[in-house]
Amino acid sequence: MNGPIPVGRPDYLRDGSTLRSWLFTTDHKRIAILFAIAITFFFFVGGAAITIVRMELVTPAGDLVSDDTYNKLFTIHGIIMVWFFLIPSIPATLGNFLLPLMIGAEDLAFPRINLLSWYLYMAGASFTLAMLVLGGVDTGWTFYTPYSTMFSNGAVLVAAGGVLISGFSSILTGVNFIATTHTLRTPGMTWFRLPLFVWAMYATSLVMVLATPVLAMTLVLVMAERWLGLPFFDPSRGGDPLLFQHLFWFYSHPAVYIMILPAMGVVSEIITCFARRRLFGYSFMVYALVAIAVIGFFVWGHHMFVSGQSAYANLVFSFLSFMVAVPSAIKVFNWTATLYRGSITFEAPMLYAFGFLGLFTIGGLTGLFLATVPIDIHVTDTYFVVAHFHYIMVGGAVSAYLGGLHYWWPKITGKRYPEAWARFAAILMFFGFNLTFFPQFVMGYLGMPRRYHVYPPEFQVYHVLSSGGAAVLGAAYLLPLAYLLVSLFTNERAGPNPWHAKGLEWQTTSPPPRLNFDRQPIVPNVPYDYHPKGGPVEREETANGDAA
Amino acid sequence: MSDAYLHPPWKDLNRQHQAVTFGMWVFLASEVLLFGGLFAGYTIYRDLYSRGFLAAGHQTSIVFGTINTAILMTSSLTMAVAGRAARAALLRTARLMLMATFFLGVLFLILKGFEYREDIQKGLFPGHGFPLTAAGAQIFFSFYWVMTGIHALHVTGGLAAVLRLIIASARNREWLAGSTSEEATALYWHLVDVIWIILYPLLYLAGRVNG
Amino acid sequence: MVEKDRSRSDLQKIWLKPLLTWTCLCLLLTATCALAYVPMGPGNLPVSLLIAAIKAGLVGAVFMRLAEDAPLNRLAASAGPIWIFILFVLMGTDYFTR
Amino acid sequence: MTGLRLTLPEASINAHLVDIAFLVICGIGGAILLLLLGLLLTFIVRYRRGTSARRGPLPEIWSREIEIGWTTATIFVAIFIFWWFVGASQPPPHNLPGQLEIHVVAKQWMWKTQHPGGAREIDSLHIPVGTPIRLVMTSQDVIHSFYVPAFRLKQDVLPTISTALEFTPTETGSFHLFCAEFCGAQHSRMTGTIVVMSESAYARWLRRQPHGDSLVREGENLYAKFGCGACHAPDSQVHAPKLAGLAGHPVLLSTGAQANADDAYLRRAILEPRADIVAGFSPIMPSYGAVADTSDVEALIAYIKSLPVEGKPR
Ligand code: HEA
Ligand code: HEA
Ligand code: HEC
Ligand code: CUA
Ligand SMILES: [Cu+2]
Repeated sequence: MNGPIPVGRPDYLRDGSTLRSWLFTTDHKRIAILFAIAITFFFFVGGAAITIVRMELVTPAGDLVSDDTYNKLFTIHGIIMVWFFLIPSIPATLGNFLLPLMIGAEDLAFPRINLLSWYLYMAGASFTLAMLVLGGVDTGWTFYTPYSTMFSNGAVLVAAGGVLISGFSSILTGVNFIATTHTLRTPGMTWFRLPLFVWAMYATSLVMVLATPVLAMTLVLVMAERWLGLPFFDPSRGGDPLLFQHLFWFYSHPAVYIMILPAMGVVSEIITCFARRRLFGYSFMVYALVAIAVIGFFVWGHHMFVSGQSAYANLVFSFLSFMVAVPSAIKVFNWTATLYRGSITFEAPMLYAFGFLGLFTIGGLTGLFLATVPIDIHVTDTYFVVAHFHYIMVGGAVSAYLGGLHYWWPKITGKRYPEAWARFAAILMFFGFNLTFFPQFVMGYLGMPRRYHVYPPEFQVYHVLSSGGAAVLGAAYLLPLAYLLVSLFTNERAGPNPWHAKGLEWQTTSPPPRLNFDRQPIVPNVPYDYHPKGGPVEREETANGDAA
Repeated sequence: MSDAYLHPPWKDLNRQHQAVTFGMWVFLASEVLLFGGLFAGYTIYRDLYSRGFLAAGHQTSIVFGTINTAILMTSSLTMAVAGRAARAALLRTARLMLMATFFLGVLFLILKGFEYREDIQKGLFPGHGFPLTAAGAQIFFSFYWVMTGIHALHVTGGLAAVLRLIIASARNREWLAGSTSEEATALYWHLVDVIWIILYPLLYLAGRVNG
Repeated sequence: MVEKDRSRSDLQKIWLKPLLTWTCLCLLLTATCALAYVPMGPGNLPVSLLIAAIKAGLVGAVFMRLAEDAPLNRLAASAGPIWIFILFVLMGTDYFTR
Repeated sequence: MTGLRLTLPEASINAHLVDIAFLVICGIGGAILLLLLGLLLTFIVRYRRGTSARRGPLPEIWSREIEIGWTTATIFVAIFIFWWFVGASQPPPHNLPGQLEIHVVAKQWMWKTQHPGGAREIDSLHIPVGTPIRLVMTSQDVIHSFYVPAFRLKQDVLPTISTALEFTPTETGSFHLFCAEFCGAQHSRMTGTIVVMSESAYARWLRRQPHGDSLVREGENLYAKFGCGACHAPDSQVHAPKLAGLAGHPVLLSTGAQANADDAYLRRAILEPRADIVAGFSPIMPSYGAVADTSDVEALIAYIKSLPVEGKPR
């Protein structure tokens, strides 16, 4: 659709096949693939850890693993899933791959720093693997002091070191994305023509750059206290028991938006494409993204309602938490309104996007319960919280990641994935997910504390349901792994634009060449310029018209 | 000739220059927040243990601290002049000033090393046998070590970047005039100076009055 | 020696402003060091911090050329302090009302 | 207690308030969720590819109005929920008459409780129904959290800082006590039972307890054991401040600052005497951090607080 491919021009996948050409590449697309391989590996490591946890929890007694092992398992699960899977997931893979394509650039602003990001991530990852070999760590992903600094017997230093290093990977990715978005937009790609995915990456990067260093320093202090014996947090030497929590959550609440903003970007792309509709309220969607990123910094104290924080601070943080929900609400309403008068089809990416909508909304609304101080006092540190964040992070963010992966799979690999299998997996995932995590809301409200290796028998029914769901969910995650890998070896070529979608990334070949575009892409004057009536024939026409 | 400075994916030197300085500024924002956590902790404890902090602050070496502040400020001056000279194509001055910067940075680290030795001789590393008993004194010195330690790491990083400029400009005299690395390095170096300027009153000026 | 041929104004251009700034910085350093020995009770800390802020501002405005820089860079430069301010204010809501 | 649990007893005044708040928010959230899902389904069915529903662009102004409409509506709902729960959840009453003050010390991995009369328990707590209770809690090691689901109450228990929990039980029975903050290997076994009894049963139970020294008496013994009187007794040769009548009163420090002799101050005075030096005295008092454990210090404090102000006995 965009003129013939120059003869003998390889796509980025064939542009060199030595290991060296991969490990020393500065091509953002190849770095994205490197990241994708690494995070997929870690997703399954984190999943394997929690698989054992869910098996243990089938019975109230602690009969499968010892208490210490149990604690290490959920800690490893949390650390890996948060820092080595979900935070880099969409930004470092889809973001890395698509950001330059979507703005019509040849690469990110600092390609070598991009490669450095990957090496930093891998260095952090090796620390994490070393931590596993050294016997794991049992502090919870939150590293609360003084337990982590003075009491734990786990490999806290190595674990914290790994997280610290991977943090610098995030920071550099963030800097790179921000600079790229500001300086490498192709002529005509004005700020308000950017796809929402780019905006989401931009907002995410802001949070990465401004929040991550605080975590880094906090971990340095934890390590200094544990290793060198410098008193920073240790109450027995005058430390304030809550200081660590303030510093940790100053990062970790914004970090949850690092995890969800990219997902919101992906979903905006998918919904517009499969509803064949312009995005409803584009500018509001943009403002909402930036508002979430900024207001997200004001609410961290809602993790500390029972910590001994002052009652006044509780009220302030509670109020601000309600405020941060408003831009999220705007987004949910706009996605729904985008469907209005659309021409909707139900390919797998769209199914994932619907899943995201429902599950994110439930997760977000339960966030409002938690933001309500008296309710949180009851349900904090129970499975209610566990359910809340899995609804958003697994039901929301992971669904969006998988949706995005399917949506851009043809672009990334040049191959089509098996649609029927993909739809089946998406639906299976939705059911498995709800079966796993809905019972956790109920048992959480009934008082089942989290991080419990043994528990009173009256909660067993819920735990059994949840473990059953986890098995379904695990199977549903193995499916895409299998069929996507298989699809790599089929000969079903995807063509440049299998979805007849509108972003610039679809104006180049699949897979794209090393420098992304054979000829300057043409920027339409509005993003998501789908024909108002939808329908495949008209789409083909407008596309040709554009190219001419 | 300006192509020599262009790195992919850039096609225009001006644009590349803009991106590099802007990127560096964004990175510096991140660096500032790295120290932000330390400042916050320091503030909380200083409020809680004001007496201990003053007593401990009295023990740091005002002489080393002040001389080092002056040195770092002067290195900032030489760095700033280097940049201006490079842009005015006064390449010899630029190189000389870079070397001066490097020299001052190394001097800073050497003095810091002597100061550390003195601190350790005085037993000022928190732990058993710490000489000060006032509550919070050990916490003050924990901050002292981590703040100055992390800052020294930054100085070392900055020195490496300056050294790189010196070497590259030795190979090719013209290089400094159009390179974008010079400006990025300078920004980083100045930030290291700014951080020290803030650390100075926190660590060295506390408790000078009644000790 | 290319530089000898340059007009003096060129040399002035590169030296004058930085040198002036450096002089101010040195004066401020002397001042803050001296003031630290003047008993002001709780006043010592704010005074020294104010001077530090002025010094940091000078380095930023002149050495880092923020005064003449693109607004975008100035915005990026202000992000750090602004976010530290957020950290302080909201931590304060807890610490100063406990 | 096996099998399926569907409801949780409401065993305190607070529990009822929390349940109401929960239901109200469930109602609001559920309504929003249903509205959204309803719209979603309607659109999916009506506008799936191939239906003859009307399509075509929407007028720009239209969407602006809608946007502003639902943004304000959301802000309004959010503020309403906030305002409502702030109003509905009164702060727990302070120092009610007849309030029972019980000391709780948490350590890896047990709960130690002590009644005003001196009776001590481990991993359980007996309390009379209908009586306002105040728990004063500290930890000897890491952070724990005192959680009684039936009361819908939870409070972290911190080392060195004491936190309090106030409630009035309204139902008799046995209820779970959980540690809700991760505290190490046996976090999940750091559980106990709260037994709420009728007042008479509680009195009977209390009488049956071994004659545990009361906190004050225990403090008195420790005071003698540690030799505090050597310096602090009114007739001592050592120049040390009098402790009678000290608690709750302002103290002038050598820095010129003023401190209030609350529990935290007294605790610091015993554990880190050099943190605050009383004006006119020299810092000769040794630290007792190494010999007195958390409950000893609590006892000493209780004893100091019980000392009568000179001239007017309490
Ligand atoms: C991606 C991750 C993610 C996201 C996006 C969120 C989003 C939110 N979270 Fe969540 N949260 C976590 C991950 C996340 N959280 C994690 C990991 C923890 C536990 C950490 C730990 O302790 O281990 C946690 C814990 C947590 C707590 C502390 C619980 C506790 O430990 O006691 C609180 C309390 O306020 C909270 C609140 C919120 C709120 C208000 C939002 C809001 O942003 C949600 C906004 C969205 C909506 C509200 C839905 C859409 C809106 C509508 C459909 C319109 C209707 C809305 C209104 C009327 C306002 N979260
Ligand atoms: C991105 C984040 C993320 C993701 C994707 C997940 C995914 C899942 N999580 Fe996790 N979870 C967290 C983040 C996440 N979690 C965090 C932050 C915590 C808090 C930790 C803490 O308290 O410190 C937590 C805690 C947590 C708990 C609470 C533990 C406790 O408090 O005691 C539970 C319990 O059910 C749980 C369950 C699950 C399940 C069933 C999945 C499923 O979605 C996983 C499905 C995937 C699989 C099942 C893998 C499939 C692969 C295989 C089956 C292959 C197995 C291979 C071998 C065995 C060789 N999680
Ligand atoms: C060696 C003498 C000595 C002994 C023994 C001693 N104290 Fe003290 N104590 C002092 C002196 C002197 C001060 C005043 C200076 C200061 O604040 O440290 C003081 C101050 C105090 C204060 C603060 C009083 C105020 O007016 O603010 C308390 C409370 C206290 N001691 C309790 C104890 C207790 C309890 C013990 C025993 C466990 C004890 N002391 C043992 C000498 C002693
Ligand atoms: Cu004690 Cu958990
Ligand atoms: Cu949060």
